[in-house]
Amino acid sequence: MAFVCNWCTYAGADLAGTSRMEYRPNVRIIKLPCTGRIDPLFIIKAFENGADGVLVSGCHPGDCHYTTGNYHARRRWIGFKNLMEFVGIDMRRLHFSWVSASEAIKWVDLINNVTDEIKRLGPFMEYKGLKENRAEQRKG
Amino acid sequence: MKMKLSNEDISSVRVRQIERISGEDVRKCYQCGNCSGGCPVSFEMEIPPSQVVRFLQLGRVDEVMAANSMWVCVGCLQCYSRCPKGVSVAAMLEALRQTVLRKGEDFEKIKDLPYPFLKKAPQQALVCGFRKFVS
Amino acid sequence: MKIPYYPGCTLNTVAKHFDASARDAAVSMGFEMEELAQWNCCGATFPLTPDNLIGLTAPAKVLSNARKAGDTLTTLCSVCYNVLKRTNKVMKDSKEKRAVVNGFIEEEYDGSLNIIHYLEVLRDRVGFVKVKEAVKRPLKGVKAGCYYGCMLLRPFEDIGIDNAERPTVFEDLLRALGAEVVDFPNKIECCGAHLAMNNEDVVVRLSGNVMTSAVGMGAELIVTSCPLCQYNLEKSQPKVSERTAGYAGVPIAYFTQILGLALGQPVEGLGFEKNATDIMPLLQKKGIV
Amino acid sequence: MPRIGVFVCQCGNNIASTVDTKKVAGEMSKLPGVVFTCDYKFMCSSPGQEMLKQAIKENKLDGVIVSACSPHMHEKTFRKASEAAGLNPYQCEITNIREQCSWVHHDKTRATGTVKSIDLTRMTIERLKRNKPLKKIKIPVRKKALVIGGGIAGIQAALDIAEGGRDVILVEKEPSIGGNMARLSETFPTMDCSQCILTPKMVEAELNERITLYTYSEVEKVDGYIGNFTVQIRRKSKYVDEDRCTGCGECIEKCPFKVESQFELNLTKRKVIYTPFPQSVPNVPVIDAPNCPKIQKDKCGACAIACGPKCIDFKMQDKIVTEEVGAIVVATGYQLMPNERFGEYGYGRIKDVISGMQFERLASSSGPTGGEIRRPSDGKVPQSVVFIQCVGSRDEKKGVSYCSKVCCMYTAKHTMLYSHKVHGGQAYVFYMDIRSGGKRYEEFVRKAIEHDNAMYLRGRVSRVYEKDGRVVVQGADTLSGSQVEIEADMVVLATAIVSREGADTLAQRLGIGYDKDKFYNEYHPKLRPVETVTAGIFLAGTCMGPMDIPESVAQGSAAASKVLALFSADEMAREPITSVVNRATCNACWDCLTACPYSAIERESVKDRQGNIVRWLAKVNEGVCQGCGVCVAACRSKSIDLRGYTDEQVYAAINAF
Ligand SMILES: Cc1cc2nc3c(=O)[nH]c(=O)nc-3n(C[C@H](O)[C@H](O)[C@H](O)COP(=O)(O)OP(=O)(O)OC[C@H]3O[C@@H](n4cnc5c(N)ncnc54)[C@H](O)[C@@H]3O)c2cc1C
Ligand SMILES: Cc1cc2nc3c(=O)[nH]c(=O)nc-3n(C[C@H](O)[C@H](O)[C@H](O)COP(=O)(O)OP(=O)(O)OC[C@H]3O[C@@H](n4cnc5c(N)ncnc54)[C@H](O)[C@@H]3O)c2cc1C
Ligand code: SF4
Ligand code: SF4
Ligand code: SF4
Ligand code: SF4
Ligand code: SF4
Ligand code: SF4
Ligand code: SF4
Ligand code: SF4
Repeated sequence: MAFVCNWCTYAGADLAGTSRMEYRPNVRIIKLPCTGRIDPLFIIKAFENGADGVLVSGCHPGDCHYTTGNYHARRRWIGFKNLMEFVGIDMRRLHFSWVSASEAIKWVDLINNVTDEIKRLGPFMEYKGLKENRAEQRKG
Repeated sequence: MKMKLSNEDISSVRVRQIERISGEDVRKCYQCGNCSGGCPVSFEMEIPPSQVVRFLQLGRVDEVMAANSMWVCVGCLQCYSRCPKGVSVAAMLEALRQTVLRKGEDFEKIKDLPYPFLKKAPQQALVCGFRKFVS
Repeated sequence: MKIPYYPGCTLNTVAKHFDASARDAAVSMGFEMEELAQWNCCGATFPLTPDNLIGLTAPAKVLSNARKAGDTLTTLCSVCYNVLKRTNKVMKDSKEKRAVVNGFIEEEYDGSLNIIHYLEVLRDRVGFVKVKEAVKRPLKGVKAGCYYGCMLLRPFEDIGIDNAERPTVFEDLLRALGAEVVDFPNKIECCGAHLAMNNEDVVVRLSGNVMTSAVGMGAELIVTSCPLCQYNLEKSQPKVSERTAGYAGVPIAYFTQILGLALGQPVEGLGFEKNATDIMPLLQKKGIV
Repeated sequence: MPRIGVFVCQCGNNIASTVDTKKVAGEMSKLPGVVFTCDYKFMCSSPGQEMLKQAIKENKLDGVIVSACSPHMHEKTFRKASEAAGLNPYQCEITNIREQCSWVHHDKTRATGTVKSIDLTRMTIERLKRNKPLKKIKIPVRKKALVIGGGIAGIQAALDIAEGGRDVILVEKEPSIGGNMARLSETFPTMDCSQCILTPKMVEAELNERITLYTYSEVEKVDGYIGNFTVQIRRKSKYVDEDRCTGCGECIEKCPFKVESQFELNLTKRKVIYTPFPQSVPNVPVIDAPNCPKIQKDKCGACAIACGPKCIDFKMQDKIVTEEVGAIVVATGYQLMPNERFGEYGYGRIKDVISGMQFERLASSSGPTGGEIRRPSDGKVPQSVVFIQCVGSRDEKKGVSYCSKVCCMYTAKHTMLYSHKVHGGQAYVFYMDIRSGGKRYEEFVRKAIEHDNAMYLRGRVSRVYEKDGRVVVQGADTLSGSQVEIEADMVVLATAIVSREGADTLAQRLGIGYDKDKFYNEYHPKLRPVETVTAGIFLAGTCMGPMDIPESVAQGSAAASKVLALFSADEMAREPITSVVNRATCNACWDCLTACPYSAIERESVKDRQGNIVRWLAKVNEGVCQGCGVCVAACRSKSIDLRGYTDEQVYAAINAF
């Protein structure tokens, strides 16, 4: 699952489309106004819902449509990475990148590389169960 | 003079070696000529400092190896001090010297040096000179 | 005040009078140059080959010894100053290089020394105002050209003793000693350096430019801070006189000799006789001795 | 139960070739809440849109999904169509199955594309179910503009806005408007005299009744947002009553003290009470307080005695005025890099080494030499002049990395002026490259070389020194490969153009971006070159980077047209993507407030009936909020949410994954 910002990465992915580039089909994009909007819980939720990997991508530092939103995002990740490790998420499943509106090639490479790496790691089981477990618990 | 340039020249491994020894990147130089303008021994050089870099950019190491430039450079760092791109031609010339000296080829034979000089010259001139000219 | 001091090999041999006059002047200014108990040659040139660190071992050895004697190290010769200061910077800034060099010299030196030139001691620790107060024999009427050469100033990022293009430290000192200073274009240009070994022609030309440009601006005396500059200028003197119409030579002296002179030390002890150019006629003419 | 319609587009073959649109539509119809599905060849075509409208009406749809191309393409189209059919436009969402599916997954069996399209559409449906109808935000627009900086760019902007029938306040920090152009002699490429073309414009700006001039003034504080800015301006004390002063100049005449003139770049002196130059607008003198003995120690006062209308007041204080404006144009211009930084060129030490701007003053008929080229040291007419280009420009080490863009041209101009004024004089130019892109610019440079005999040498100068009353220039001519030495009478440095000191402070006050060199950032360098990311604030001229007069003027006009477009409506509509605070749960930790890059969050107090403050709350100013959502992620109590991208919506999409 990929969380991308509307202005840079989403447009970059569009450009990959208009340029008819091909990349691995495993990604599902969720568009947000800015990477600064991304709540760490989104990512945990994504894993719970069966994502094997999560990608977060926005404008390059300094290029943010909202001036400094991506700086906020970046600052947040520092603390956030620790949290992820703490809750047992393999950091190789979580990728952060900057893709600008003109970097279709970077987007394609990114998706391919991330997909391949996650394929190598295999499906992410630890979290997938969580949701069902919880549902069962509730029932039981 | 006519040069025939090829891809091999441009990506010459010998230039990469000079870059590795000197720690400089020849592409950074934009040929402004400031180094040649300020070098105190430019008048004596067969190829002035900025053109040394130019030949290296073109991958023409033979041309600069054949010239006296590296041996007359006094290491005064005026070129580096004023280069707007922060390039040190001094370091590149040092690297060129080193490619010779590291092969064990001396530019100067200690035994040929005149005795009065050896006796009177400041030690630093001797030590420095040996490092520049003797393998 | 005692300050750890590294003389370097030239000051221990052909430039003994540079060393001696500096020590004596220090005493009259109220501090003492304390020679390192153990030292070796610094290598006389800062190696410009970052791929090979062997050239850094000699100066690093000096630094690591000096660190045991204190947190400051003073030098006098411009070249030693340049080599030690730049090596120190490498040892301080680059973790990898530091590890390699320390491995070679079997020491654990971290670049924490403060390398200062004798001129900086006078300027920053003693203060030129104090120097001025201590003057007993002002150099009234002497027009001096201050010759910096290369190694005292460049590269600015590593040395930073003064503005690399418009230095004033030397002039400020000479002014404090009562001299008149003349600015001349070649004061930061090279004298020919180690080409003394095999290219006299170039040395004569470069040193000649330094001297004629100073004299052209009215200098009656050139003051130096480096034994190699001193040597090249003096050695070239006859040839330059021969080649330059209207040029009759100019006395060259170490700044410490001039300092000692102004501080009122006995003229005989200043080692002027060891210089190849004779300063005495000038001093007599100006009524200083 | 929601009533959702799903429209899958084939885009001719663009989508249909790798996505089975029928199947996508079919799968969707199985989802709860989906009451209508179809697939169609071209959804964006008129029949496609008609079909959409029809379906909304017939099926009483309360939500619409169009699975088609990127929302950046046609979101607007479909939202408009939905609105026309009576649906809230924000109940229409787009799934991107073209740029994200069919165009990037070329699987001809249509398996991958179809599966992915189904997933994406399902995620959008779940998200849509949590959508709330939103209304565009309407903001009233105050139809008065503020222009900061009275150089040529600012003057042009102010004149054009006034011409368009709107009021303008022009704030200039110096005693006169005119900026750098007022200093120039003649101007490339047409060589008209700068004062001759500038003065009429300055006077026009003064006389135009729609323009209020605040000279000797600076903007201190800016609050508000597009259409509604509140600006505080400090009007520095001139010690002269502007309204009563007749501009007779008696005071200047009688003032006994002189100091270096900044306007003349220290080439000459001016009085302590002064106008920067004779054509100053307004023609009202100011007292240079730090240098006036009357103000400092109550000695003198000659000017007050001389002044007929008695308008000099030594006790005058600075005033702060507050203005309400709807748009701001920033045109604060440039300054030159201090040449002293280049010790090797001797500027400041060698009198006859001057800057290009000083040369402009020497060549100007209103300058200190009356337009004769005379060197500063001894007033002699120089027989050879060396011009050095790129001083500080393109110099990563001691200067700036960029090219200053105008100096190649003005140096060529200088050589022409020089050759016209000093017959038999020789101009030498050291250059690295000649940058003369522009209409008739290359021809202009060639004329300097071929007609006016300037000697161009390709290379940089290493150093400049004095010798026997002349200036020796030592450099290189890289074309011949030689070291060059020229004994000249004067040296002119084409100094780098840099941003104004304090440009960053002003930018922070305005909330606009600037680059590493402190030039202001345009919204988009190609497509929105005079806008900033902050709505309602526009840029013009050299505050954005080096440029010449034609470009500065074009930008002044462009900014003005943007302002006029903004002012053409009484209200503005904005996308309703803004944050809202949950007043029940906000615990006033102000995490959102510090996080918001636009300072859109305010502190709101809640009072009880007695008027005592009982608690504090965060409040989003919808006019300012740009909808980035940074605050939402910052809030730890989940008390703030972003309309259109609520947590609920995002989680719904994730859950549908
Ligand atoms: C030596 C030289 C020669 C040139 N010759 C030519 C030529 O021949 N032809 C040509 O086309 N171009 C020429 N130019 C370029 C020309 O000068 C500029 O393009 C032009 O002046 C830019 O105008 P501006 O309004 O953007 O900036 P400026 O002229 O710098 O005006 C900015 C104004 O804003 C004011 N200001 C700054 N900050 C504030 C603040 N915070 N608050 C209020 N006011 C503020 C300033 O006081 C100034 O009045 C030359 C430039 C130089 C350096
Ligand atoms: C090889 C190349 C690469 C370039 N790369 C870049 C770049 O990377 N970045 C950049 O900023 N710029 C680039 N440019 C410049 C850029 O192309 C132009 O600046 C820009 O396209 C100009 O747009 P325009 O609208 O002025 O003119 P045009 O693009 O020429 O548009 C004029 C339009 O008017 C129509 N037209 C003409 N006459 C009539 C008529 N009588 N009646 C009705 N219609 C008419 C034409 O059909 C045309 O559609 C490049 C240019 C070239 C040649
Ligand atoms: S000064 Fe630097 S950039 Fe200029 S030619 Fe020499 S090496 Fe190249
Ligand atoms: S270091 Fe060598 S090349 Fe550089 S200026 Fe000095 S002599 Fe010339
Ligand atoms: S709506 Fe988009 S996908 Fe459909 S036909 Fe139009 S351009 Fe193509
Ligand atoms: S009071 Fe000040 S401004 Fe007036 S005349 Fe005296 S010095 Fe000049
Ligand atoms: S004398 Fe008075 S009226 Fe005349 S210019 Fe001066 S201040 Fe204005
Ligand atoms: S415009 Fe010309 S002189 Fe100015 S910085 Fe660019 S290249 Fe150099
Ligand atoms: S959405 Fe962005 S602009 Fe709006 S209040 Fe939140 S942080 Fe500020
Ligand atoms: S971060 Fe949340 S709780 Fe804190 S002030 Fe903002 S809305 Fe209120």
